[in-house]
Amino acid sequence: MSEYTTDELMIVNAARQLGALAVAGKRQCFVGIGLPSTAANLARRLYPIEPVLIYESGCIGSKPSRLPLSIGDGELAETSDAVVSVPEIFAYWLQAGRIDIGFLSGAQLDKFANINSTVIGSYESPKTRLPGAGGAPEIAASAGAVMVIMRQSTRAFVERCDFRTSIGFGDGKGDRERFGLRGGGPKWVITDLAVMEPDPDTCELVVVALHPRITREQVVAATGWDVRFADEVAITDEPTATELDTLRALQAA
Amino acid sequence: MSEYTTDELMIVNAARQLGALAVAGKRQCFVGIGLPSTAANLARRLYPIEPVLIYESGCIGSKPSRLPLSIGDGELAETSDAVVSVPEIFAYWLQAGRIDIGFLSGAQLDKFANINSTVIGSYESPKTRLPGAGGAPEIAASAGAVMVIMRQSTRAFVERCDFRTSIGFGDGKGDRERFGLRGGGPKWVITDLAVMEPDPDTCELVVVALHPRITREQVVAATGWDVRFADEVAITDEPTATELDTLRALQAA
Amino acid sequence: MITTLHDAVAEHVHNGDTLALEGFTHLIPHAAGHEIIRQGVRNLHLVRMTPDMVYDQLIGSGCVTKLTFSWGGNPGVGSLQRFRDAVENEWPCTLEIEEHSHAGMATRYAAGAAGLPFGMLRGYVGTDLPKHTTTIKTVECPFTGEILAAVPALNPDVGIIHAQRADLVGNVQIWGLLGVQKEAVLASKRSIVTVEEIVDELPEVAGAIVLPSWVVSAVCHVPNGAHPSFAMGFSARDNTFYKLWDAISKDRDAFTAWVDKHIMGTADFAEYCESVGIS
Amino acid sequence: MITTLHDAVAEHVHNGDTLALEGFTHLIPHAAGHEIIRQGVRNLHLVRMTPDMVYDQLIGSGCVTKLTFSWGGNPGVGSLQRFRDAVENEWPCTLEIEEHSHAGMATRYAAGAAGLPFGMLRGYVGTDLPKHTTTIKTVECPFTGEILAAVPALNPDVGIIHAQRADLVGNVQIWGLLGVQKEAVLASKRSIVTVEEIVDELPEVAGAIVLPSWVVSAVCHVPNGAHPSFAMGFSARDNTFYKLWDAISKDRDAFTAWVDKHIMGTADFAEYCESVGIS
Repeated sequence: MSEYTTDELMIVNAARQLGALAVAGKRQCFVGIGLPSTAANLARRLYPIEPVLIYESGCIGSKPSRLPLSIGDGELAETSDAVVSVPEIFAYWLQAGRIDIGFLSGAQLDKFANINSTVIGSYESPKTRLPGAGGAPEIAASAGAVMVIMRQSTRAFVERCDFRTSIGFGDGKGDRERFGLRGGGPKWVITDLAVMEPDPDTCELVVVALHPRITREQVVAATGWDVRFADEVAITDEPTATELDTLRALQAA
Repeated sequence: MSEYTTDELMIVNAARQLGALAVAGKRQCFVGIGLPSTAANLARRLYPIEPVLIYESGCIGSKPSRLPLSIGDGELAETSDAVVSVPEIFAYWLQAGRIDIGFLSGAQLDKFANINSTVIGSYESPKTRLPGAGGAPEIAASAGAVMVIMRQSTRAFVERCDFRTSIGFGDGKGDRERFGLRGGGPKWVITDLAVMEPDPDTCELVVVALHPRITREQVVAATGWDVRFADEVAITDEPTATELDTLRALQAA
Repeated sequence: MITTLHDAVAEHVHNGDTLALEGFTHLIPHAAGHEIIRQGVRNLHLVRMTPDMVYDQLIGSGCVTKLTFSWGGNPGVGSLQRFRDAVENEWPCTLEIEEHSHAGMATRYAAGAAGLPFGMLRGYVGTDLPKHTTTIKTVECPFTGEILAAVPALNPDVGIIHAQRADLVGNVQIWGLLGVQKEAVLASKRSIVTVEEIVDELPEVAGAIVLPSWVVSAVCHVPNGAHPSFAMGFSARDNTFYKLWDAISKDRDAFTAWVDKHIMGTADFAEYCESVGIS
Repeated sequence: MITTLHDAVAEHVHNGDTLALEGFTHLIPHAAGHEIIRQGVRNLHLVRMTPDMVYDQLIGSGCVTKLTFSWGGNPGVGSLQRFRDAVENEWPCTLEIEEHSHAGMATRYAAGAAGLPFGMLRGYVGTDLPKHTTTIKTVECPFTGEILAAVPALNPDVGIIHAQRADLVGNVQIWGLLGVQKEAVLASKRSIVTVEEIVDELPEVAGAIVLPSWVVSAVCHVPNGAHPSFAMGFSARDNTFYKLWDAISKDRDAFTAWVDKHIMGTADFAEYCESVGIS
């Protein structure tokens, strides 16, 4: 077993999930830049059926040979099946319900999987002004399912987000239905310590798997709410040499 | 003076008006197929500043070398500055108010320059079912000004249209304003006998010019309402040899 | 994905469906329309901005009970005779019509493609259309108070178009006049695309758009499948045939004889082409 | 029509104007932004989906009193330091913000381009944005009763973009990632386009759109005018410069010194390029 970082562990586990979804016919993945883009491009290289990468810059079916620094890198447009305008990608493709998986990250995530990427502190006089919503609110609302990838810490995993930029399950079960949202909402939260999924009864995020050699205490210590564990908590597989080599080659390119 | 048909006379006079408008900076002309397209393409060939031809098929700035039989002839797309989708041509170009001149024809025209291209007789059990609205209602509503070209007869020039497909001045002065229409409405009606314009006080169409050797009696006999004449009725210039030769070459191409 | 037109129609087109065979003078899916007539599909609700010859054929063949449209004619020639006969004389059956303007229809397709329940436009005001068409309402701007026309989204059961090319995966490439075809496919629950050719990989073409394979239900290789309409880069519009159609369609018996011989009497579009003598 | 960037900005950009310098990572009109700083324009309301380095420069230079946006960061690098300093510490002046999502901003531009007073989308529901942004309301579908988000049209005084090419008449050709630039130009009362090259006639390019000269107010020949953004076919994104900007912009004095030297201290974009050492 080779050495690896917790980021690599997180990215590999997200890629595995995307790969499994692609094989199950859930291929269209709307990806943000950074960790989601890295994991999605890793999945494209590892699995027999590739996810179809869709970027908010209007790229549909991108097959970049190297990781883009921004969602607008030329590489994305040059390797896409189709390039459309930004109004079109949101109206005809995301809003119309053509996206299977919305792949997001953020600065804060709360126990109902709501995401904050707007401000830390109050909106009027923020402690930290973050970039803002971007495409996230409508991805979270309209994608068939949402996967979140975030490094776990008490600062990031909070009882309630300072600002609700993108809705997960709102204040709990039933809110998405009340709001008339068409997308299925968050199904997987993949961190550098564990994998969380919403409890079917409450929609609160619970730990369903731990990464190798991670203890429950570490997860509790890194979570800002009184985090619960599923009755059966799995241990994720060690990253394989192929997964790690492919990821490193991708990041080196 | 060479021989010419009344259709040629009508087309030449419409082209002259478009040419004058282009010189005055009113260049963007949304043209229907048939007489409008013929006159607009003639104007392109005769005047120093060409009208910009825009077709509802999405062609912007078409410069066809021969007259298209349909608004979708390949020639139009191949010679355009830009080709856009049909939803875009109506939303971003016509509705947004980028068209100076809407150039229309129809089966019936009434004294307030409303146009019927839907049915003769009642809508429920029509005597004659016509093709229908097409792009005309929004051209008539949104174009900066509208020019109508139609052969004059009591069947075509009626007191009130059987069906109001495209609005001119509705039931008279003030209706366009009441309806909140942004376009200026009909300014010129060019027929095979005369030229009519709306009376500034009533918006009723009145004869402002007669074609050479056409009598007032002929116009009255070919008009389905009690048509009025302007205080000063001009006589249109004879078609020149250049105008006729260019038109015939265009139609022969 | 890539299949025969016969199988695509048999699988995706059913009695009572709402169909949009779109094409704006360019790329009109005539071959697909013929196959629908051949398979004897009935009670169709046809949707199209510019119903022309192929809709005339479907209507005259008794496949259609409702038509939603904005301009029904033979472009550059005149009337649509079978359409007129159905509306004026209910032959071969009653044809319900839902009539809009081009701008309204384009807005309806765009709303359907965007997953919105309705679309809005500056239109219809002062015309008689709203008196007869119940799918024209109004909506008020919550910011300015302006009143705009509102029309419901179009979401046909099947969207059918003709395109220049597809690759082996089923990605579809279209160029030239695009009309409202992209919206028609994206707004429909299922879609069939006939193409001039199927290639290993789509070459770059100026002005071309691509519909990814995953928004298309079936791709069928039908060369010249738009005839007498055309496919830029492959064929020219057969204006003579459009003029000819006026004579054929004017008379019920002549029309029926033509359909029996050239459509019902042929197995597929290739045979049809031989039968009517087009290469 | 075709003029210098100096004259275009002097003629079309005025104190208190609402400006949209659009570009979605690709084709960002940096040179135009620098010229606006050079000419000391003030009290601007800037609009943009993705305000990045050039908006950071305009904000830090004190040109801006309001920003309407949906994502303000340094793509792939992190925060927009001058933007943050303005919001968090009101330096160099108070910055009013109007915040939307990308989908909402794109809808607002499209409504503006289409001459509609507002646009609608399935958006914002369940988020805190409507609590703080007064330009998010709702509209009810007159057919289904569904409630949708409504946002007002954007119609800036000036739309400014960078494109690959223009011809001698001023027709503008753009390809690659198109972002929302077409809508930004069509929605604006006036528009300025900087281009990589001006040619006699526009060659055909796959994926290219053309903006006719008559919807553009001014075309200016500014090679590499998007740097450190890029123009597909002419340049690559200068990712190093974006990372460098983080360091320069973190410190107020370092930022001011940089602007004084490289923007205020240069006569035009060509001199700027020499000054910062880019070819």
